Amino acid sequence: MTDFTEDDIRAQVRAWLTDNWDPERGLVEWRNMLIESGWGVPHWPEEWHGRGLPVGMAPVVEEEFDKGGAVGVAKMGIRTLAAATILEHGTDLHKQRFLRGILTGEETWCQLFSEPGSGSDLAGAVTRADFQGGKWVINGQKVWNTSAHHADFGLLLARTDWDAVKHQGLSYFLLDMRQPGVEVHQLRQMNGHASFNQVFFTDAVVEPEYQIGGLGEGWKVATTTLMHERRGADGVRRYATGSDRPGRIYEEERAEVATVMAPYVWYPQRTGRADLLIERAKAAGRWDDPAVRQEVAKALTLARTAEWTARRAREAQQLGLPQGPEGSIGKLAASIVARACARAHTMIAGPDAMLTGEDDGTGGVVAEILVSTPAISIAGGTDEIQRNIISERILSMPKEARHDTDRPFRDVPRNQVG
Amino acid sequence: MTDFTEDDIRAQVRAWLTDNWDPERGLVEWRNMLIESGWGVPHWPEEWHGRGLPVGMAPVVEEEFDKGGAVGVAKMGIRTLAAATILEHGTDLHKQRFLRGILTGEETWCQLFSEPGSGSDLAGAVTRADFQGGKWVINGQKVWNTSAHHADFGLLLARTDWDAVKHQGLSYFLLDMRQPGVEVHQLRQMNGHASFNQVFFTDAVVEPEYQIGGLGEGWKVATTTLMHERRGADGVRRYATGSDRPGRIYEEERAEVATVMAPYVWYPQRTGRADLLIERAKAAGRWDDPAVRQEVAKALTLARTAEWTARRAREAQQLGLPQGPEGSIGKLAASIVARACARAHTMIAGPDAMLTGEDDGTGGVVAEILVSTPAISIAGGTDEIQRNIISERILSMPKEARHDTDRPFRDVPRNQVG
Amino acid sequence: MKFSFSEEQTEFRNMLRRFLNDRSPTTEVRRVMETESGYDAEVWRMMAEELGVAAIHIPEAYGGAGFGVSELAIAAEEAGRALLPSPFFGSTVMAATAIAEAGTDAQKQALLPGIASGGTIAALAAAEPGTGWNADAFTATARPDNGSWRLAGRKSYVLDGMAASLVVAAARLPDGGLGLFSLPADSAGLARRPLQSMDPTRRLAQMDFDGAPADLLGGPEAGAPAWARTLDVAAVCLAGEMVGGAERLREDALEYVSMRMQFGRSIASFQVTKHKAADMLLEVELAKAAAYYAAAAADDDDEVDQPLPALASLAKATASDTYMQTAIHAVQMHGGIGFTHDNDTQLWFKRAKASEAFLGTAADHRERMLQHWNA
Amino acid sequence: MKFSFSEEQTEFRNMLRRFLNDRSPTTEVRRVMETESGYDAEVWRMMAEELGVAAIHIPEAYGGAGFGVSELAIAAEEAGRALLPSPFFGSTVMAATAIAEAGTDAQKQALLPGIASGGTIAALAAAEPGTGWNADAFTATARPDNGSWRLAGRKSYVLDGMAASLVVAAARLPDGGLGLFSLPADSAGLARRPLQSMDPTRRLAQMDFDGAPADLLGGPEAGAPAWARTLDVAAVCLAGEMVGGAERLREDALEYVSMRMQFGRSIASFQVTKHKAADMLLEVELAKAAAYYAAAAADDDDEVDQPLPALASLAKATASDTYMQTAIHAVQMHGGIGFTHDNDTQLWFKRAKASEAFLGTAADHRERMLQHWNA
Repeated sequence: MTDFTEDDIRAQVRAWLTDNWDPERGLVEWRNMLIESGWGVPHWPEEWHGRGLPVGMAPVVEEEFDKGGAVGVAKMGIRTLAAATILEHGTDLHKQRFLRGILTGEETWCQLFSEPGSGSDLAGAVTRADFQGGKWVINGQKVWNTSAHHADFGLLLARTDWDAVKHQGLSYFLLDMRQPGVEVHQLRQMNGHASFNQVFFTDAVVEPEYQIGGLGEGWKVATTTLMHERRGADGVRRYATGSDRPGRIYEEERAEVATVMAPYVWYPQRTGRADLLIERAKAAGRWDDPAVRQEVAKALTLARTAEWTARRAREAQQLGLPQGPEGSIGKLAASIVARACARAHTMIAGPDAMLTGEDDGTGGVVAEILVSTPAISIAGGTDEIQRNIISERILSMPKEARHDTDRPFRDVPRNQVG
Repeated sequence: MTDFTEDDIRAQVRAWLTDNWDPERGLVEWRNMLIESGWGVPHWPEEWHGRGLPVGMAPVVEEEFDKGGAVGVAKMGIRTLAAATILEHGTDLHKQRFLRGILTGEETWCQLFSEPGSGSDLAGAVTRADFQGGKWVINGQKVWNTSAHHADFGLLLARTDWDAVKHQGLSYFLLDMRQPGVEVHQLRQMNGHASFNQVFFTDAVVEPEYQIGGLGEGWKVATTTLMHERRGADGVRRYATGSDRPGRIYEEERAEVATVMAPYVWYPQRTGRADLLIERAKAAGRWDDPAVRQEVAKALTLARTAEWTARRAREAQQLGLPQGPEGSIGKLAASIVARACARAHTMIAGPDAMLTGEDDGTGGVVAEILVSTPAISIAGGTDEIQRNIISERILSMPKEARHDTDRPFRDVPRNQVG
Repeated sequence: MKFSFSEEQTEFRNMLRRFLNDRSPTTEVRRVMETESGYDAEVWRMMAEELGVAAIHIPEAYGGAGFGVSELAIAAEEAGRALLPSPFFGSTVMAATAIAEAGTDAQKQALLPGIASGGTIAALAAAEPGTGWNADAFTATARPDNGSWRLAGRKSYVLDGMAASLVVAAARLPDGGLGLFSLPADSAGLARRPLQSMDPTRRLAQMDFDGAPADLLGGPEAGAPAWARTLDVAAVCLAGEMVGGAERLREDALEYVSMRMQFGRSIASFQVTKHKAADMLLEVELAKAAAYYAAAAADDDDEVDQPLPALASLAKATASDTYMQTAIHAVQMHGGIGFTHDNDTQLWFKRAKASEAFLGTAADHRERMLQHWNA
Repeated sequence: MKFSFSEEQTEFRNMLRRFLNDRSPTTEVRRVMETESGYDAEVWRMMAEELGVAAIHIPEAYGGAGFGVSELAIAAEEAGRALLPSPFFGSTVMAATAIAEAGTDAQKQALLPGIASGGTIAALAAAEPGTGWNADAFTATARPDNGSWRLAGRKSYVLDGMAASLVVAAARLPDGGLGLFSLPADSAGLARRPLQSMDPTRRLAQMDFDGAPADLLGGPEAGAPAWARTLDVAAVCLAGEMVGGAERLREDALEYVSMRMQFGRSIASFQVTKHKAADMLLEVELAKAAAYYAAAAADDDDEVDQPLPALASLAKATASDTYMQTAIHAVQMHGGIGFTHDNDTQLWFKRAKASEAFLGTAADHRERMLQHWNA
């Protein structure tokens, strides 16, 4: 199949779409057709719903879909991490059982890695999986699990060996969320949204065949998931809205988008919204205040320089040039941008910074900025973790001495969690 | 002697001064009289030039001296550290040989602790003292030695045992600086002044009787010196000028002051000179610039709050109240004040910030501020060391894990110094 | 000039702290902030009747305790530390000060004892939408009407405005001067509504005056200086409240990192955490020094080298910067959990955020500080 | 809009860096900065004749190489990295740009080839004492005199003003407009003296004009836009120079802490040092992005969403803040040794300090940025 040129592929997609695309089909019906044809995930193997095309062809196919407004397979949310992990490490049973439901969107997923006792230290998980009566019995607690409250399945990292050292005592499971031993609580944030959940396991069960990767190889499998998570971090925002065209399939897709995107609706605000500063300053009558102008200029400067830095990194990547440090500082820069914007917005708002909702003069947007920016320096790796990474990986400075990888995990000092 | 009341003491001092004080005496002649009478250091033991009065009486005596304009014993510079160290740890020989010369001012001292290879880590000294042919033979290099270029004697910390752990292999010596094996180079700073020296030892010699404290007890003795250094840190500025009265003794004292204070002439500048900001802003025509005013207000605020914090600490101490954290943050606060002032001065000076000497519009004062403020966050314990101290001693946070105190010093990784 | 607290002041502080630990722990704050009134009337009654908190600086002649701004600021500091939702700041600190500064003896006799007892809750309606507490920009007007006055205009950010039964309002006199007026909150021609406050522990209201009848406090010359002094006293007390909150945040964050392990070691053992904690201590101590100095100056400006407005604004500016910075650090030190609704850090974070703007931003106050500075 | 350098640009940069490593190491900088002229004439000759540095952006028609501001800024960046003392900035970046922007064809033919060859050193006398580069505040005047002009007034901070044989001066025309003039440096009526510069690697002069005869470059309308463009190009190149210096400081400080041990471990292993190094990297990368973007915009503003003055001022402001902050961190990371005259850090520190003020402070440029910003 790899002998086709890009033009051949485009022609084939167009032909197939001409024959098959119909916006009045049901979403699941259509996606099953995509799966049968292989056009939904053309870079996946032929035996698993794809066409075995090179990865570089997938955007080409997507472009042709976009041109005609054709809907693709379900791509948003944690399901992409599940698919990547299962494709790389799963058994045939896993692939058979899960891939189709992921692509049709009928089954949703969540990630069950972080724990209240660990946080930045994912490998410090203490949720336990004990093999009892021929099954894995899960007890413990996870946290920061986006979409867990409607997920059908979870990607679970749990400790199976307490005598092994930290990273070697973990195993990885595909867990059925719809069972009595699993309890999900939505976790409300200080900005009022609830993007995350806590998940409690009380003798929850995983059949042995739904362990993925070998016993004690959980961390290795998890790095696949995490690598895809990092790569996809930008993707979330790109798929932020469904098409507004008429048609049954679009309606169904919009409903899906609304569900998946719900946790992210405040993400624009947590960036600090540099884009609003000047218009807000003018509206508030503070655009002539030199002290305000200095703060606005500082915030705009940070926002723009961060953007240009990211574009430098992207262009270098596209040109195949060696990746410079500019590619690794975006996350940390985003924190600084957000804080500078929050400062400027506070100064601009003046007394209105005390208000929220309909009363803050912006329909609550500025108030939401002010209580959302603290998240950007924590979520997805704190500023401190970013600085560790930059100094160790980019600047080759010595790693922090470890006190938790040189002994059986049961002897590692750790938090007591209730 | 301790039964006298404060009023008795005052009367005694006044009577003695009435009988003896004469500004036309020579400085050394007068100080020898002070030593004989015990009024020069009334809180020192009677057998060592004092009167054995309680420490609290010393300021009372000093006040009476000040009222009549009477000159006291030599008190400035490193000699006070030498005196304190010798009084506490010295043998009778040490006291006999050195205390009088310290008090008359005829012999000056320097401190020989810091080394190019250690810096903040004083106990990491690698200057060696080897016992050869009945003498201690010194080889190595010291740095940051104020006044070493005119000192007669040095307080030397050197390593005598390389198999002991770090702090236990050091010994302390009273070294004659006027010998062939000692070479002193003045060290010029970025602000053009030369407040410090480097001292090189090549087979310099100390007779065994001039070791102070036991073998391997150098660090213990050094902590006495350091404690007095910390206590006296403010003292330097109080004695910054001699009296401008006429009289032979004042002339001689002024010459002494000029020599001892020479390393400190730029110290006011390194504080950032908050006191000059408003007058400078007015003179430069920038007092109406709102952005300048914000920076000036920030600098003034920091300077004043640091001052009030220090006064809170002093008042609590005077009242015998438990010392709060306000007593430990002054050094770090001074750094922040100085940097804020440097920022404001730069903004005020505008293009004149590029100039120095006669051309900067302030006779070089602002230029000297701008190239002196970096010293305040380094000298006398870097900001980083201050934050370690505050977090560990005041906030009781865990100490940094040590990698240098658990093995023979010869096995501790350290800098190679040429 | 004193740089320490007297034994009596320390005892007063300790008593308040014990009371608030006991009666207004964070669980209570969370319960109360969801109620309509936004404060616990019983706690307020006890604070007023048993601890005398509503009466601290009101002169004894008018039913008060006759203490100074220093004692008032101590109460504010403890209230800020506990995040106490109560009419203390709106009624005692702001409205009572305005009345005490502007009113005639008869007016003070009529109005202050009720406030001092805690039975009357008063609110000061001065700030206006967008322009805030800048008196030069006040546009609400007062016109004489048969020996009395009638007020017109909109006031906003009125602290404890919904809880109040007595309103003190600032309005422009026909000659352009500033008048302070009193009127019952249920007067005809006065409409009020609650504002949606970012900080649910401190309630704000908007008030619309449309010919509401009101009494002029003192004479036409009394308003401007009374307002200036009221703003100073309020700024000093707000500085106290903010340093109280900042210190609490600092202590709680330190306790959290000291308890938590990560990578097999205490989070408090990471050098970056230690240095952040040291910086937080430094900043809070500096802000405290300013707040205490300004409070002492408000009581006795003889030995002070700067006028009260300069010191009050200095204290407000530095305390609000410090409070916000401490809150940002505190959330960060807690990690993800610090961003949740259930973690208490967010409560103080929102108070810090709202306090940045309350009575004017730090930049506003730095400018005001310099305008009054003795160079 | 390009966000990367072409192979040719990278090769040009590498060639310059090799040359400067070889011919202008810090030992040479220290030697040269103590000399009267303040630069090494032989090094400058080689840079001009062999590397074409004096001619980079001068059009080929006038003896130049015809490259753009991007290439000019690359040279500035490498010069800043090496702390090269040379007339490059004063003569090629500033004076040549002014002539190229304002001059008639004949004037450009007469003046630019000499600058491009490196044989003529020119200086731009525009800034005035105290008010600096703000053209609205220029007070020096030009009066017509027999078909020519005579200049009067004081100019200051003239970069390479003592080394120059050719002076370009900005002066106010009788109608209040701005004129740019050229005259030989040894003209009667022009007195100059060296200023004591904080940064001994970059020499400044004061120039007093007292009826000095001068040629008006272009017509009376040419001066204002030419000055504006010159200031933009100079700001862009200064931003380049500053990020070059900041990156060098950052790298040297990192190398220093990586080599040094304290308390039995590498200083680079302390978390606080690591995080400071990460922040320094971040800041320098952001400033570089601004400098590069502004340089690209100076060559081709078609795909840029902001006008050049906004971007040039943004780049100058952020680069000068970053350079100073990096210098402060670099001294601190060296500890006491970083404060000594013998340690090289101080050389860059002084350049950073002087660059904060050169062409206007960061605050001035932030204000200018917003005045030109497309919102």
